[in-house]
Amino acid sequence: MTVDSSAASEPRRSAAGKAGTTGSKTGTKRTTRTTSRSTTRAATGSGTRTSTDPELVQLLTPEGKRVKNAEYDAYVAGITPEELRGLYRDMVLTRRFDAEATALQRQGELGLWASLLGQEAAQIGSGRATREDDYVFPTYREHGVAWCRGVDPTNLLGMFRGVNHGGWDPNSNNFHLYTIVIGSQTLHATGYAMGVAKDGADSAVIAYFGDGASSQGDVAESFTFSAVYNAPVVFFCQNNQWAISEPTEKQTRVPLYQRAQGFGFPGVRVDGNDVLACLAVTRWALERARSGEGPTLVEAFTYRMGAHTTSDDPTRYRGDEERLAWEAKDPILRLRRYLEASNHTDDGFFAELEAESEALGKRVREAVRAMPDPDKFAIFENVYADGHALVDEERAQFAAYQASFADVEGV
Amino acid sequence: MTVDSSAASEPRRSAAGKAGTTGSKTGTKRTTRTTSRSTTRAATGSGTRTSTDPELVQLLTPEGKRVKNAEYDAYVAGITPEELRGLYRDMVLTRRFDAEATALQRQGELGLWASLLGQEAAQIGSGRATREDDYVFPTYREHGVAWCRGVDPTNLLGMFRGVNHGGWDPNSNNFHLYTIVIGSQTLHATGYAMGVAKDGADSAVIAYFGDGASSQGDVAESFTFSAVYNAPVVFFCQNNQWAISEPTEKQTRVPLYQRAQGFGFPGVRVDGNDVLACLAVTRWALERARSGEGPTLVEAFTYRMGAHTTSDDPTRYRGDEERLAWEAKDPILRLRRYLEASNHTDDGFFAELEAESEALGKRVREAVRAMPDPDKFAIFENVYADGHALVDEERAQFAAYQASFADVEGV
Amino acid sequence: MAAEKMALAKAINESLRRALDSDPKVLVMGEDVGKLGGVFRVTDGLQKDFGDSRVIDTPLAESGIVGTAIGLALRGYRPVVEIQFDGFVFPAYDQIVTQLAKMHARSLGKVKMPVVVRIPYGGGIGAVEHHSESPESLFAHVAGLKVVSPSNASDAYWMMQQAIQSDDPVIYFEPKRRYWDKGEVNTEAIPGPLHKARVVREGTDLTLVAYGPMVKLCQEAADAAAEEGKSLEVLDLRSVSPMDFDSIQASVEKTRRLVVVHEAPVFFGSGAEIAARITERCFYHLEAPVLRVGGYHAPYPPARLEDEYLPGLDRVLDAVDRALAY
Amino acid sequence: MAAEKMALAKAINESLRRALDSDPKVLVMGEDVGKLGGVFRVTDGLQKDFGDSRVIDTPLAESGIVGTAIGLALRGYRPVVEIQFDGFVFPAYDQIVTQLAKMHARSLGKVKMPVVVRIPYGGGIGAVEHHSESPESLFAHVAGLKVVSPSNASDAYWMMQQAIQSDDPVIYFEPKRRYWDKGEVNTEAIPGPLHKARVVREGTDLTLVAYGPMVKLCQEAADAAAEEGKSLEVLDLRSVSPMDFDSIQASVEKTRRLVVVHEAPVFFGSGAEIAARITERCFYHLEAPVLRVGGYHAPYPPARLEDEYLPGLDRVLDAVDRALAY
Ligand SMILES: Cc1ncc(C[n+]2csc(CCOP(=O)(O)OP(=O)(O)O)c2C)c(N)n1
Ligand SMILES: Cc1ncc(C[n+]2csc(CCOP(=O)(O)OP(=O)(O)O)c2C)c(N)n1
Ligand SMILES: [Mg+2]
Ligand SMILES: [Mg+2]
Repeated sequence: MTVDSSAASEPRRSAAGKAGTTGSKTGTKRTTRTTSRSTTRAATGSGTRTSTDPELVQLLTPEGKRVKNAEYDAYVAGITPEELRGLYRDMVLTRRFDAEATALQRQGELGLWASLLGQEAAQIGSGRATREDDYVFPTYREHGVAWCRGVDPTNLLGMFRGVNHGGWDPNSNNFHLYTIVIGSQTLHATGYAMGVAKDGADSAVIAYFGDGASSQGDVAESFTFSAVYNAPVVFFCQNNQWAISEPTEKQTRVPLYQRAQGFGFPGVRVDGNDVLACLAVTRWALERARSGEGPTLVEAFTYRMGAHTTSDDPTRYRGDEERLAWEAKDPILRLRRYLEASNHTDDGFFAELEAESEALGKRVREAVRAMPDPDKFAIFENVYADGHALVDEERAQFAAYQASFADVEGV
Repeated sequence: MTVDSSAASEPRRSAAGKAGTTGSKTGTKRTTRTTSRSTTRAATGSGTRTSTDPELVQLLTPEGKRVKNAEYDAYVAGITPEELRGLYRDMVLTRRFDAEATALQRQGELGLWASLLGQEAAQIGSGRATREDDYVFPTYREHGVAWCRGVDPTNLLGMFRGVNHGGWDPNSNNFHLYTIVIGSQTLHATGYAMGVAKDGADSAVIAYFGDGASSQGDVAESFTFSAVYNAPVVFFCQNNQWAISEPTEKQTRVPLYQRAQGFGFPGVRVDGNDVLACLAVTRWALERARSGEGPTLVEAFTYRMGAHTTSDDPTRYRGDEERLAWEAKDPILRLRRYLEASNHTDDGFFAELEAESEALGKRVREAVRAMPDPDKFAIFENVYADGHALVDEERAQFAAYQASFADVEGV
Repeated sequence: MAAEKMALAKAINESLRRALDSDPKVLVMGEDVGKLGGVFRVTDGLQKDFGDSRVIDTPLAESGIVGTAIGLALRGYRPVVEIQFDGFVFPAYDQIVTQLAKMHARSLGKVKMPVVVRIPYGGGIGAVEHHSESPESLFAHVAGLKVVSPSNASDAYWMMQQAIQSDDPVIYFEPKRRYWDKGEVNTEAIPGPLHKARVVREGTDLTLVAYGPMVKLCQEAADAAAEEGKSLEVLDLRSVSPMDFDSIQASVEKTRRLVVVHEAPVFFGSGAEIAARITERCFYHLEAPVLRVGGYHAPYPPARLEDEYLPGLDRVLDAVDRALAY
Repeated sequence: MAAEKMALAKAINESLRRALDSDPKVLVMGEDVGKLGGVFRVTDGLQKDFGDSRVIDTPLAESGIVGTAIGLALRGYRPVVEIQFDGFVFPAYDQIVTQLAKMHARSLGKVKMPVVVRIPYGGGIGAVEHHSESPESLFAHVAGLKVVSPSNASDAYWMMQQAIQSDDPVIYFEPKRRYWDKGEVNTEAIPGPLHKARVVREGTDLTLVAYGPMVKLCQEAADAAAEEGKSLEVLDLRSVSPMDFDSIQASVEKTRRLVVVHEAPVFFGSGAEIAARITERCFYHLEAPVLRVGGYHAPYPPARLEDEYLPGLDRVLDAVDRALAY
């Protein structure tokens, strides 16, 4: 039994292939619809958020009932039970990995961890929509997307352990390094997408960011550049309701997906706890990018179930009720209910997954504990690609200084 | 006969007073309308600008015919012939001042000049909509707005002559210094407006910026802040079709006024060469701000008739036809036709204005030529409000160094 | 309760509280400064007591935070803005150096910019990237800004009071790894002017100059050196711009040797300016070149390497020995 | 046509043309660089010849320009971006110091950032605010960036070739007031490595160090001093990061006196780093402290005052006299 993420990559490719064959021009109509209601809101002039959420794309209800959606059903029409089980497995293993990392932080093995708990559907659904040649620009919380891209999860832990600032080769899996400074990567994604277009390739690019990030000037500039150059990029905003202690109302007074329209491309809100809907909507958006229709904004409406990071104490700024309400919409439970009701699974599947889960946890634990501290001289490595006289000088001084201790110890 | 701008300030106050009494809630409906059509455009996914302009608010046709507008007529309903003549006078004198400054640059009296030629209606219309207690944040081209605010036009010339970086007290006329770095002032305006709201005042703030500036992250952030805090600010974008050599398509693929909606406040496009429409729409927007309805974006659709600045050579990037087409929509000619058709003027008015114009030109010429170079020690003045030891030290060294020449000369 | 022992972070909290209390124009703004009380709890309880129109959770946009603070200052407010971590100040850098720093001069003195920018800075807390930088040079080079950094609770309290009272923009660098260090704070007696250095410890053989987090290290180094019979004078600079060169000069004229210690990279760091100026002022007094101990010309490394990157006791003592060997 | 006399701006234009021609991955991006050919005509004719997908007029957003250039570099392109004037680089500062500079190290060398950021800089052209600044210190302090500035047409040509070929981000400061100065450019012979200083004029009594626009001034100063019988050596640094300290040291060991000249403010400027390091390296050789001539700690003044603010012949000679008087 394999417990690395590459085992999960099969459904991704085949599914994406199918999506590519379905129509892609339906977006035009939808945007019109979703934004027309926003207009009313926008024009009220009120700074407060109303409690009713605007319509979002949902294919699975919280109870696990499959609901029809005329516009997006096509994007998951051919999905097989095996693929559905694959999505379930991805979410379960991702959550398990995440829990393990949180535990490792508590044990002092990691300095920090940013949990994705609650956001599995948004990440697995969108991640599985990507094609191998697509390029992903994550924030610092996209462990589920990394999983879909085949990045070994233990690689994600290096920066949180403090042994590096990013432990994987972005080009091996077309999964860029985590970006901590909020919003910056949306411009990198846009530039990358401009390059894709220049190359005449039909790959797409997807940039992840948060509700908080939506306020950064860089994100707006990436909207402008991508629209002006019609770059094949999908902006995937996980609105998990919180930016550390700040609720989304501190960033915007209208639903975030509406932001796109004023830049000249469509925005859509999807139920971020519905993995099927996330898969469908992201496939649609990526398809638009591929076929030359330019950027799209997808707002995945979800919830950060845990703390912002292990350093955070959410009890200081939010109540339990909110969390409880969202627990009822749990992404994993929802798909499980659907799978069970559809008889797509049996007890063996769940038992095997549980074992796989345990094995993954164990592998992660062992890998982290075995992760060595970097060599001291790593400080001076890779500062430049072509070298720099001062770095050489300082490295030499450092070596001499280190050697002076060796001398002392040698005495 | 006075030739300073304060003489023109009377119509402003009285007119604004009237506007304040008309209804202010009509904006909601309009935005809905203007943005719903934008949606269609936005969703086409095309990166190219269509040649048909979206509907804009117009009260005077290029031929000077007054056309009805159900939503905005109310804002200029009570306007008197005298006030109309005032607007005309403002535009003529502003254009004259501007031409004089351009000439002075050619003569070497100024290092640079940024001409407003063609944008008189946008500036006078919006400027005259402001109330004395409102606060204005200009770019570097708002000579017409400065005029409306009562800033002595000769004060504007200091920075273009190179004797200072801003020659007026912003608080004397609630007219901030020119801001050269594109877009920055929109945040200052937003912060100022947040302060107005905190103070419980019913003043409003207006921030000017260009079509090019709309791409800057700071402008987007000012939209976010103003929306979230519901700040009483009007964003007045003069879309003069060009950002130096770049046409507006290089900044956006949909009309700029639509940008606002995604941030949760209304945007409207007004004929920027129609002074009456600019007055009405800006009054409406300022009224919204005053009455707690938050920010508004006004896009004044106009044209930069001249070069970007005296350093620029527009023949390198645009043809004459475009200019000729816009000349037919000249803001001054348009109002003159209307005034004449309405019998609001006689030959005496024009003759007197011509004389006033001449006198203004003369005064500006003389003032500039008499403008002394700053004292050398001005370098060290006002770097800090509370002083700084290093500045004191360098000033003293500079003084000693200067004195050493005096010694030599003294010998 | 004139004098009380409190942690450095708490001293800043108390100082902000006092400012909010005594001047209705003082505002506190930033990400998570309100309900959460800041990720380091420096603004803990302030929103509860002064309301959310005085203690303001802002959108997540640093340029917007500083840009709107400028506008609020133009309206007569005195905003104290927080940048959550050192590495996140750069989105606001344009507004700080182009607008905040220059507005007073641009207006020929007509408008004032009483804005304090609080930046928790420096390393030593085992954090991830962008959470441990020391960018003070990048602000000190810019005319129009004042740059200060307290090293202890009392200074943290009083320098904040003075920064808020200043009509100039002050970049207030908080030594985050010292947030929990306790010290006596006398809330009634102003210790002295904001930009004056303080002799922390007298000595005769060599002067150690530092500010912020490195002052404590230099004190420890002086202790260690004393055991070897070397008498080090320790100067807490407190202010990076303006810099109290007179006090450094006075010390160096006595000790004739100078070592500067800061976390920021040495190349184009504060040590360069100090070395250049003090060498000019004390050319005939110096028995050794001014030596600098600081970060390397490399991005701040991952946490497991920061002890190698940061100046530590041994590196300071090594520089002391080298200076004394001349 | 191996060697040809051309203006410095034209030399950059030719160099960009050659790069665009020889490497399809090279792009030119910026505001007005396309149809207009740049406000200084440095990119004149390039869009016409290489098309608007190679020579790209961008939206007016500096952070976006650098941020998308980073993305293009990740895709394998080699963007040369223009910042229209020195004072407008700050909106891009975050992307430059936080992303562009650090991406190579962050990825443990897996991705390269071959991006050139062209910045016309410095004063002396009678411009309005923000058009005359010299912010090189603010980039040199940041590890991961290389910072260069040519002083003449030949260097402008070749250093641009080398900057584009470099796999590291290079901040390429163009001395805008020298754009129209003509010089011989041999397009076939590389004069030497990008980061090596060049002795412009040999001398024995004192070394003048400069780069970019101030090299010419230092040559004039050396001429004037020669008439008074003083022999000055003039060194063109060419590169601010890395800095060729070896060449400075070699010169100072000979002349024993050093004056550094730059337009940027002295406080925390290049001169500080040079003074600190050379004093350390040449402590027993120096007969006088390293003196610095540069801008004052004040915003760049209005044009009518810039001659007082900028280092001029007299101020350089005054410093030379002071150094020689020790
Ligand atoms: C420019 C910048 N400012 C501040 C921070 C500190 N910070 C880290 S995460 C975060 C909140 C981000 O919220 P959001 O974008 O909603 O993403 P989420 O953490 O909810 O996934 C903040 C303020 C940062 N990383 N970068
Ligand atoms: C941040 C910044 N980048 C570049 C410039 C150089 N610049 C001055 S004006 C201008 C064009 C501005 O166009 P727009 O906003 O449309 O205003 P307009 O000049 O047309 O009134 C540019 C690029 C600048 N002043 N600031
Ligand atoms: Mg969030
Ligand atoms: Mg324009």
